[in-house]
Amino acid sequence: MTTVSNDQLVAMLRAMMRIRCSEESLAKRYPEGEMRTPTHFSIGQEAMAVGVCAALKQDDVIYSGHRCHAHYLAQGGSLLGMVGELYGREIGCARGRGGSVHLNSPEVGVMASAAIMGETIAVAVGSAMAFAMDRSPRVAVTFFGDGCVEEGIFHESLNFAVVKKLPVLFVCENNFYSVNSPLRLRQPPDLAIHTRATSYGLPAQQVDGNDVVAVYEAATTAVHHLRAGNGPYFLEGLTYRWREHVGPLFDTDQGVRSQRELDFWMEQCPIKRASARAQASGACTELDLRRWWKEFGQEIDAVVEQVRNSPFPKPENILDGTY
Amino acid sequence: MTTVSNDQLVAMLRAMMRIRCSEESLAKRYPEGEMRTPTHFSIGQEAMAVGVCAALKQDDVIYSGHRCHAHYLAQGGSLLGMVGELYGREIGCARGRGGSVHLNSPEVGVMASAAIMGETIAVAVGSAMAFAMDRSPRVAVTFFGDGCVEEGIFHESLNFAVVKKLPVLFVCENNFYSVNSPLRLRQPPDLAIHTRATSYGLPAQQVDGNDVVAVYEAATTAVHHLRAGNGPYFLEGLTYRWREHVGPLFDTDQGVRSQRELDFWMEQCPIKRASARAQASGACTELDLRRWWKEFGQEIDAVVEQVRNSPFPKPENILDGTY
Amino acid sequence: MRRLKYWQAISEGLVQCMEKDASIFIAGGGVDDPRGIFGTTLEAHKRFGAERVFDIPNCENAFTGVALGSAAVGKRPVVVHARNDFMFLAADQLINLAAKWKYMFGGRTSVPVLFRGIVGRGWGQGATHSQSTHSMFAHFPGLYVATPAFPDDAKGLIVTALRGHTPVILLENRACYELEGDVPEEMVPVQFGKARVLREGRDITIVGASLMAYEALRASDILRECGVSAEVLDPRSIRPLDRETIVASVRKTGRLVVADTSWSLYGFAAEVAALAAEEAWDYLKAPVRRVTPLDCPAPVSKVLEEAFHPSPSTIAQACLSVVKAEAALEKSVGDVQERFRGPY
Amino acid sequence: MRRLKYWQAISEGLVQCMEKDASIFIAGGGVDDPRGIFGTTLEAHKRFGAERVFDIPNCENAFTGVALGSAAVGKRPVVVHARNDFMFLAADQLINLAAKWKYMFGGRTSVPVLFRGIVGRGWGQGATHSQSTHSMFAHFPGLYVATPAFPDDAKGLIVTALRGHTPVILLENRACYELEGDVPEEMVPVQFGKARVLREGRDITIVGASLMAYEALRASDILRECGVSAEVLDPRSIRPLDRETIVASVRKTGRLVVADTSWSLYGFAAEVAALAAEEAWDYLKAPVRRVTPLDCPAPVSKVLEEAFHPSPSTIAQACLSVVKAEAALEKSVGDVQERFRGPY
Ligand SMILES: Cc1ncc(C[n+]2csc(CCOP(=O)(O)OP(=O)(O)O)c2C)c(N)n1
Ligand SMILES: Cc1ncc(C[n+]2csc(CCOP(=O)(O)OP(=O)(O)O)c2C)c(N)n1
Ligand SMILES: [Mg+2]
Ligand SMILES: [Mg+2]
Repeated sequence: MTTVSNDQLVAMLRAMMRIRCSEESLAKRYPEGEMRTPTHFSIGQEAMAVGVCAALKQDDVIYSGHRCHAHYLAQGGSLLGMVGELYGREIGCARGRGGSVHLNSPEVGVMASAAIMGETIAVAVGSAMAFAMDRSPRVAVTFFGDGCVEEGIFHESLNFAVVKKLPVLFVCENNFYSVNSPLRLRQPPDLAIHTRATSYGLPAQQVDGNDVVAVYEAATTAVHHLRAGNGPYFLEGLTYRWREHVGPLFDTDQGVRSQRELDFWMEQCPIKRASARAQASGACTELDLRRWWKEFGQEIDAVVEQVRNSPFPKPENILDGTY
Repeated sequence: MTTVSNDQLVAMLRAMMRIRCSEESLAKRYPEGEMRTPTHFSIGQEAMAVGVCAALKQDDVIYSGHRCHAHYLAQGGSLLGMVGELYGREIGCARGRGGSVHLNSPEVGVMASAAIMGETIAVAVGSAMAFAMDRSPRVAVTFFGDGCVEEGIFHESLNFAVVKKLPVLFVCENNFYSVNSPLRLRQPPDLAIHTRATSYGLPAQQVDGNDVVAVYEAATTAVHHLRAGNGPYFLEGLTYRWREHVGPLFDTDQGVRSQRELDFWMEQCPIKRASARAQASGACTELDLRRWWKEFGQEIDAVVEQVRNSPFPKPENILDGTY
Repeated sequence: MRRLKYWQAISEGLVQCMEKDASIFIAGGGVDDPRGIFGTTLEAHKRFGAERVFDIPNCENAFTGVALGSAAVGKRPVVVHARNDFMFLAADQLINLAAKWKYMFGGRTSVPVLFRGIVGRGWGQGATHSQSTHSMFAHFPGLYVATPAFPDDAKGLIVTALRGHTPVILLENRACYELEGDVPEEMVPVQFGKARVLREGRDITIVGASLMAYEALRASDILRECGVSAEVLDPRSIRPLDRETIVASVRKTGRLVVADTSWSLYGFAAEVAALAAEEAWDYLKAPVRRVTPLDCPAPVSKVLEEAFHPSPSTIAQACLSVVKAEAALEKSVGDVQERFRGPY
Repeated sequence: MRRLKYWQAISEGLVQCMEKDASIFIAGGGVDDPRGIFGTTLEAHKRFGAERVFDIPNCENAFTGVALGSAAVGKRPVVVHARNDFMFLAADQLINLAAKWKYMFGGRTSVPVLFRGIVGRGWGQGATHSQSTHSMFAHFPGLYVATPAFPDDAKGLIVTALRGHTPVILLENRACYELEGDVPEEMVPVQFGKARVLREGRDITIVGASLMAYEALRASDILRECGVSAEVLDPRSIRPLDRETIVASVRKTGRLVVADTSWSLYGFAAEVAALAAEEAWDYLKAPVRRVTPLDCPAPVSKVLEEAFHPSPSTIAQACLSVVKAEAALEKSVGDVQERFRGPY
């Protein structure tokens, strides 16, 4: 059934492991108080980022929201730039001005991530419009959460993209929560999110968001559709965030999300599943996995070390970049 | 097939005639330059206003947008208050502060009309929420155009109303234009507006918006649904405005709407159709009709006369009502 | 009198008002969650339940309209924005509808909604989570805009808002949340448009809005040590603005420094300086100075964030430069923020 | 030099820029319709067709984002709002994203979109169709905000905007549309942040923004008849604001009246008055005065509308009260609006 080669699978698995390993390491260090920026970890949701970005080319562009680490890294944003940003250093991808929620790396097509819900949905549509005007094969992707579907801008953006037939892929990471509000109290119950998109007449599909191969395949179909000039495409992936909404801790003791729910989803860990699949198909061994974890552990340690030794921005340059 | 009595039919027919007659008369006088307020005539669209309001009770509330004359009058707003407002007099329903687009008459449930697209969609939902909180049988209605469906607030409002199961009736008067922009260039082609609502899981229905009986029947069904506590309802009526978007003139010479299109719709005149039906069912005679036109003609003439003899607001009271 | 923290005073004000008036409800993202908006809605939720304290979907613009529409038929909503920056999404409903409702509908009806917005300063919250929007909203007639810095004012303004007929925007600075003050147990309303003289002085008037009222008070301590007697005013509401008290003070001291959490240009500091130019121009003994965030978006990195926001030291420094005291200020006073590490 | 009307100058500026730069496009409700935004987009539409001049659905907020996203990958959009009041719906994208983009993304990228908003004064357009939003937007660092009153400035500022790297909000007052002026045929850029001295004078400085620059000039005619020599300044852009030219003039004349189309509180008039308090306090011979719309929403009825807006007469009157000339102004000068009867 699967169309991915072993090489592709390994590449995606390694990408997810690298993201996970980096974020876990940062989460562990977060309480040290040196990363002074509200941080929304992607832990548990890596498959959406990696599966979609694997279907893209280097000159495509992606946009993200507040939970942007995985997207930024999956599309090739530098780990140094990200860690630098979290530590508020000049070496950060936003020179310490933006923080965890404003990761960007235009060199590799990570155009912008923004903390206000829904903003970058419209912005991605705009990049797609530019591509369409230039009759370029480039596509734009926007990653957003289930909570953003409630914002008016989501609908305005869908409508516009459909009317103008733009090459934009809407990727909704449905993790069932908006901060502490469960999805079923915020949207019509029993109506999957992707059906909202259908009413605009664009192809919309729900996918197992913790199965990186399924995500990749759906995204590949979607991107073909976009490049062929058939207009926008909508992808909803079901997934789950493991940590609290913002910050490094677990929150199952808070009375909102149950340990049982978390356990269920940890069982569905995208990395665990991809690892099993890769081992089963002979793409890698248990030993490889252990080696890679170590590799990424060393990488993030080295990067953190480098960042902590790098300078803060200079207060006298505070106005730089305003205009 | 029809459920309306002859009395009801006559009442609705007369209501439409009164609105038409008043507006035609105002349109004729408009070039005199005494009504200094941008005015969006409802001429041609009276059936939606009258059919829906006929299904309401006195303590229900309605909200409208910029094209609000018919709604205001159909729900029982005073003609004097409306004409007074157009002429900028203290006797106007908004004391000359609001103008043609801000008609209101809280005494009869015309809570507000507003010139910014989509605003009152959300506001009506809010009144419905208050009614639901009070376990009151009252309902709220919001009238808006096809253009408002593109605004994010429309979707936010639908979603909220469904999630909270509120007694609000969404009435979209689809006249196929937003100023000079045709619907097909603004929304996904081949997807009727009411299907957009279906994706939120609320009952949605399209109706012949120039057939006042059909509108009344659909509205009656809808209002029953609301009062039974079943949540919101969506009604789309197909209709057409005869005059230019704003102002008293015809605009078929402007290169946007064709004379043929207008002719087609004038043939579908809601008053003509209701008149024919009333005569056919013996509810009224040709002579009655002529008598009524005259009656309403005299009424509006008298009202205009009264208004023109009434005082302007006093400049020294200009701040009144700010707080 | 008991001492309460700012967030406790807000909570108490809400609860007491809700007890007295069944038409009041509280809504907004997270008002019913375990954190209860920094604790301010926890007690109300416990006491009045999900019917009167409820979460909403993410729809800032529509929900503003919803609140107005419920107020139009008799409810008294309290709408909470965990960050006041989200209110830009509701700017149309707030400015084009709420502010104008009473006037443009002829003065017969009003929509008394209380909009709470929290200024999320601290811990690198950055460009879109730590702005102060009060100056922007106060530009538009029809709204009341209040910026309480002290617990009793927060409570008292809430009491007034929930009895009045005007839509109110109440901006709370998160940095004030842990500050304590005397708060009357009863519901003592604080009038809109009445400034509070936090300290009397002779040499210079410092007007500080929101958190800067508190910081101005701390600056006046420093100034006292330098031999400068500062009069410190907190406008409490910036629309209506208590012109009289401000002008009287400036006429008395002949000097004015305005401190604010919103930007200088076209902001609160500009307005107060303008008052001096209009009503106290011939009393001025020195140039007016504004102490505000720098003219850039709020940066994240700690070193930049510190440089960005005004502090007691920068306020005192500005005052010294105005009174031309020779000694440059040696001591730097950290801001109230220093211990904040979340939750955000 | 040819004389062009304001709307013609805008049209010419757009067309010439589009000829030179294929990345420029114009979008907004009605830009391609027979009226072409009071004629300003007709020629561009004729010349460049539907690919580069196109209508959009009603989605102010999303389309602002669309424009930013196209700019991020190399386009130069011109977004038109037939009424600047509609921009409240786009406030989030404008203030939280456009204004902060360059800064919060580290300074490497920018989103140079030109947002045109028209202030729809005249014919009782009322509370939500005749506000001026420039003071509000100019409060926020990261945007440029321009308010041209004259045809050549309108054209020149457009030229600069479409060559620069900054998102620009250009507010055009509809009452200026039929005014004529000399306009260079070439593309002569007008710098942001450079005020224009419309008339030199000795006794008083009048600073007028947008339409009020024109009205201030007419006021100075009246004043001349009364023996008062007024210096008239038009800031042209209010962010950046040319502090130097304003301060120099106030220091010279010792008197200041500020006229504006936006409200007084926390508005342009406050900012300029504040400048005087900061930089010219010891030169002032009289109180500063602001002449602005009254502190209520814009009313509709003609008698109220006339009382609401500043006019040459009210500006002149304010100046006379400041210079303490005894003679009360007899002559009242109608505003430029008088002949307007639509189209709106
Ligand atoms: C317009 C706006 N409203 C509220 C917030 C506060 N907020 C930040 S993240 C968030 C929840 C987002 O939920 P979702 O889109 O599902 O993303 P997730 O956090 O689950 O990844 C909220 C309400 C915001 N940032 N922007
Ligand atoms: C938010 C907003 N954008 C634009 C406008 C300008 N405008 C006034 S009416 C209108 C068209 C409305 O179309 P529709 O909703 O279909 O109502 P109709 O005029 O056809 O009755 C537009 C674009 C506005 N008033 N508000
Ligand atoms: Mg979520
Ligand atoms: Mg329409």
